[in-house]
Amino acid sequence: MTLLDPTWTALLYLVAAVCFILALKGLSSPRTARRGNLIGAAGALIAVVTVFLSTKLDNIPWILAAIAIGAAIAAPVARRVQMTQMPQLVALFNGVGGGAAALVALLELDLAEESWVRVAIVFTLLIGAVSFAGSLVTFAKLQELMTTRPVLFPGLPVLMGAAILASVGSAIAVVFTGELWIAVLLIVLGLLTGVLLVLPVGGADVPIVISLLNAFTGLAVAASGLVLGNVLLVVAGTLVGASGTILTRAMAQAMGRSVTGILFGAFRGGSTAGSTVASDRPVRSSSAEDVAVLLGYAQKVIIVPGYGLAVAQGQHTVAELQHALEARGIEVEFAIHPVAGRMPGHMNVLLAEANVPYESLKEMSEINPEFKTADVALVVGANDVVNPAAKSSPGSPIYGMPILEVADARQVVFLKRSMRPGFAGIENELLFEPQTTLLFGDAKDSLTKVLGAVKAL
Amino acid sequence: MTLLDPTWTALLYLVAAVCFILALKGLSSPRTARRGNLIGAAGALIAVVTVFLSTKLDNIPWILAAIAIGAAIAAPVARRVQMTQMPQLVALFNGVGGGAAALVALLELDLAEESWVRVAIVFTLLIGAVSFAGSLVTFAKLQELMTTRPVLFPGLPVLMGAAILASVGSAIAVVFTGELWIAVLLIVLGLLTGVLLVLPVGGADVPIVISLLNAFTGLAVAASGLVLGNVLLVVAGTLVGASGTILTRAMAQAMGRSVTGILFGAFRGGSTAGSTVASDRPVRSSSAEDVAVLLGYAQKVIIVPGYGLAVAQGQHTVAELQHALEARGIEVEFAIHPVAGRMPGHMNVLLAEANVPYESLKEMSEINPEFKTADVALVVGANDVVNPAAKSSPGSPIYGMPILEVADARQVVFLKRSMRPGFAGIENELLFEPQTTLLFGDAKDSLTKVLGAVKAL
Amino acid sequence: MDAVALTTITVLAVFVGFEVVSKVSSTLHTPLMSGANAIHGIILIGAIIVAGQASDAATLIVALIAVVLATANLVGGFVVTDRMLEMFRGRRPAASGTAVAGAATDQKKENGR
Amino acid sequence: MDAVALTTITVLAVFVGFEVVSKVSSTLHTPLMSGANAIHGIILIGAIIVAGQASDAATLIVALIAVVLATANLVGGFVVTDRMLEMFRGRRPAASGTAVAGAATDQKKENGR
Ligand SMILES: NC(=O)c1ccc[n+]([C@@H]2O[C@H](COP(=O)([O-])OP(=O)(O)OC[C@H]3O[C@@H](n4cnc5c(N)ncnc54)[C@H](OP(=O)(O)O)[C@@H]3O)[C@@H](O)[C@H]2O)c1
Ligand SMILES: NC(=O)c1ccc[n+]([C@@H]2O[C@H](COP(=O)([O-])OP(=O)(O)OC[C@H]3O[C@@H](n4cnc5c(N)ncnc54)[C@H](OP(=O)(O)O)[C@@H]3O)[C@@H](O)[C@H]2O)c1
Repeated sequence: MTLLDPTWTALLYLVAAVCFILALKGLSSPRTARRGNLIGAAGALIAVVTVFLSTKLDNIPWILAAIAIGAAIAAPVARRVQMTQMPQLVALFNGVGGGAAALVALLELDLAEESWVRVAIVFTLLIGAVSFAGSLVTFAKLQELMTTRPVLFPGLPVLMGAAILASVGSAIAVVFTGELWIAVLLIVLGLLTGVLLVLPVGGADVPIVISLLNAFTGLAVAASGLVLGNVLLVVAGTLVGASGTILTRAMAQAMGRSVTGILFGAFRGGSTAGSTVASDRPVRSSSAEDVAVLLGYAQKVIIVPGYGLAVAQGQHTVAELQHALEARGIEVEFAIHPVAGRMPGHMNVLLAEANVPYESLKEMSEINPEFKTADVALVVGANDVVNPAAKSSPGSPIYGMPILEVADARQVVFLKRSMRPGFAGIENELLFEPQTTLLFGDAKDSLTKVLGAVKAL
Repeated sequence: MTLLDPTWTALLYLVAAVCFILALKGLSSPRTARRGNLIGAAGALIAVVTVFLSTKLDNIPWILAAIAIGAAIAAPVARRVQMTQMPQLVALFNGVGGGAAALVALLELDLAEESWVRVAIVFTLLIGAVSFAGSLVTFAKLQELMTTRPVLFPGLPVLMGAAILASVGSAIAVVFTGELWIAVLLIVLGLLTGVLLVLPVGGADVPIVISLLNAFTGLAVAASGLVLGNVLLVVAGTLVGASGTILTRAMAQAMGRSVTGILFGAFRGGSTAGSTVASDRPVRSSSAEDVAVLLGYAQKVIIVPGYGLAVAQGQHTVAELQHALEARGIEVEFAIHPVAGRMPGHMNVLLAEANVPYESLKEMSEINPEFKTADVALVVGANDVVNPAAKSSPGSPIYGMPILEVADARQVVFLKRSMRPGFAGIENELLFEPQTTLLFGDAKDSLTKVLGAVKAL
Repeated sequence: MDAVALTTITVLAVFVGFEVVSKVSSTLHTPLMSGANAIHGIILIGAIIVAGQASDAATLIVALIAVVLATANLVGGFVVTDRMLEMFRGRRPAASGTAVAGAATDQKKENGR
Repeated sequence: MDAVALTTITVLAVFVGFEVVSKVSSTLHTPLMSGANAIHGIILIGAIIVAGQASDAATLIVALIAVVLATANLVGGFVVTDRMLEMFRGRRPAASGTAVAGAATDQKKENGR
């Protein structure tokens, strides 16, 4: 007693798939991104309505209740989360998606007779479990429930190898026997593999790992679609898998990393040397008034926002500072490093929120030649993205990452709270250079003081 | 007795389809274009071998002979054709493809029982025939077997309307009756429609029409694929249909036209005023030596190549002129209008052939601001693409087309044979401006003389 | 739908996925990741189907957990993406300050060379 | 293969077609058109199939004409495209003259403003 015949069902699923394609397409350009996301949501709605109208379902009240619970948990969290905590939320959502795919695959095992179906099932089980556990660890790292540093212990490679071998073994066993308990074992092994995979990844590389797990989950969903013979799941999952792969590569490139390097311990060599300990070498620090004078009598100021600005919620203040300086006829631009902050694009989002005009936000390649002609580079809560060690010391954990050439500016002013290093845990030699001045304090407080002093000039 | 089972066949067809996708992808970027084309050819080869190995075929010797004949005709022509005649050859190849699709559809009619199959068949018949006839007329126009001007006669709209109505009527009849003779009638009506569709199109817009017919043929092939249940034809045809549509729009944009405007007589108003009659208003003409002095003592020269350069095969001479001038320390750039010549990209191909470095070839948007600072703009066999009427006289047939702002240069030199207008058949006011000098003669001869004189300076 | 058709569809979807995001600017990396993340929440469809066919309590419970997780992925994903993108909205049209900056940019170019 | 699968494949192919050429520069318009043109010569497959199933002479003749035409499209299309593209090949790496031109370009920018 279904309302929709198979042809209509297929067409509606196709419409939903097209919505997803349009969503990804829209999300690739700033002007259409929001509409794209809404189109994606509409596609999801169409698909869910279609499944209810086209499939003979028992337990409908239970299902509706479960949907209500899921939505009731996720929507408020998603709506209230702070900008700085977005990445871990995305990781979390990705993880639960992977978990769902694994559970669905587990239940499909009963129905699977052909062996290629079982192959798809074990694939989903394994990938879903890896994605679930990996994403949770990622979440823990980003939420600082655990250390953000690479976790390495002797025997990790051996354990990892054993977990992978055991996974493959039980996957093969499931394909041949179809036993439920082996499938459960496979999930457990997948969870273990996921944890081991992400533990050694340095916190700085975590978003790349989220993106990779995201692509993985997409593939798990596609495999699930093959099992259920559901074209929508196949298309949507494949789309996410393919675009996620491209995205992961693009992100890694922006951070000057290779994906394999990240997974197999690019940070292994150097980053254990990293620390959170404050340096006690002497630096030049100054008052907000001094900084205001520097800025107020410059011709050209480039502001480099970083993670600290996000934490301090100083985006509105920095925008006001821009106005105040521009009112004095000073040219002010923002230099946006692709990985400044804790997620790619973090700074653009943040500054767009504060209504900084899009034209003032310059990408790295565009702004780098301009530092030479800048009087002041004002570094607000950024550290790694301006650290010359990325260019000069091959042993450093951030070696190879393209950086903003702040050192080229006539004067460099850092707003930060202490001499503690940034995310990668390495000292920044630039802090000790003669042209550098530090203004200690919370970024928002410091900005407010500087702003006041500029207005008083 | 076939060698390949259906699964292998399908996979090989899929490989061929992927080759075609990669071919289009490759063709979108200069670095990979040639390889892309070869991949496409490889895909076609795979597909043809597959069809022989997977289908029970009679008449194989005949088929092989037909293939040999087709290849023996097409390959030498394609290999020997002159650069200036490429567009008509592309039109011709497009036409025969459409014709083939129509014939295939005609023969499939016998096998078609379901009505949706017949719908696909009449679609292919009609589109294939329109594409065939339209392409032939296009060929005739470009090969100058007939006038390149829009052909308009009273009653054309009525005749066109009647042809379309009759086509639709017989298409419906074929769907319901499946009668062969009505299908033949449909082809004839399609041929008529194709001719009527292209006749009123001004020669300048012809490449856009080729591109559109190309997309049409793609759709016809896709429909044919639906009838035969052949995924490769569906994918390849759809790819061509979709990419052809985008390409047609991009071309039309580059020429400042709308596709519907072209098909429904954009040139109707103004272009009948166009003529091939030479003007007899007074102009300033000068000798090759004068031009050589102008060029040889300039600081910056911008060369604007056009159709005349292509006809005169002067590309190597103009490249030599560039060298000679650069050897004197003069900055020389080429301003490439997207529709200069007789096909989009014509000038790039031509100058690339003459080894002009890619970096010297500037696109319109890039070079237009530079004319202001150029001492001499040397217009070699171009006319419409520098005609200010496109900006200033709303009634003109080229009104709205973006042009190269040659008039901004300190001096303008035209190399052309006579006072006859260009493709669009309208006079160029720029020829009569005080800063303009003309050097009459075949472009290659004139360039050779100027080159000699520059070297003698 | 047969395996050949599914394979073809998968291959084409791979190309669409590759192409569609191939030229995204780094500004949009996070929203795009988040949006793609939301899309794979469509596994909800699969979860609903298995829950609707569950005959024993254990299966139903596992399936319902999957429904909850998938819904969280789907709903949360789209909402959080929308929230990120909302911030791109309030963009002022090029203000006077920008014009000044533009002019000064040219000046700087001269200095720089 | 059923109609639903074919429809899905067609829709996906439309997206691939759109996306793949969406950012082509005008330089390559002609080769791209010509390459796409060659690709639809694959109707040759269809022509071969109908020719191979022809039972009477009239059908065979028509089918063979289709084979000839389709082959001409396919072979001629790829050859002519290759010829066009061949000319893009012999590109010299940025020569000294270009460097001069580059420097002069900057100079002109200053003058121009
Ligand atoms: N964008 C991404 O996708 C992403 C994702 C994950 C990781 N990462 C990594 O994160 C780093 C980003 O570089 P970044 O330069 O933006 O940040 P960073 O290197 O982590 O430096 C942040 C700086 O801000 C300061 N700070 C923190 N809170 C502050 C506050 N409330 N007020 C003022 N200053 C404050 C910190 O110094 P004090 O503690 O002394 O104040 C620190 O020096 C890179 O290593 C990147 O690889 C990026
Ligand atoms: N690129 C495309 O896709 C495409 C396709 C079709 C049409 N079109 C149209 O073609 C036109 C292209 O503009 P264009 O400026 O390149 O060409 P044009 O406007 O047709 O002008 C060509 C000029 O070259 C001169 N010329 C011809 N043969 C010559 C020779 N052997 N030596 C010296 N001069 C010679 C002609 O004058 P004389 O006769 O006095 O020598 C004529 O003034 C536009 O109208 C465009 O819309 C373009």
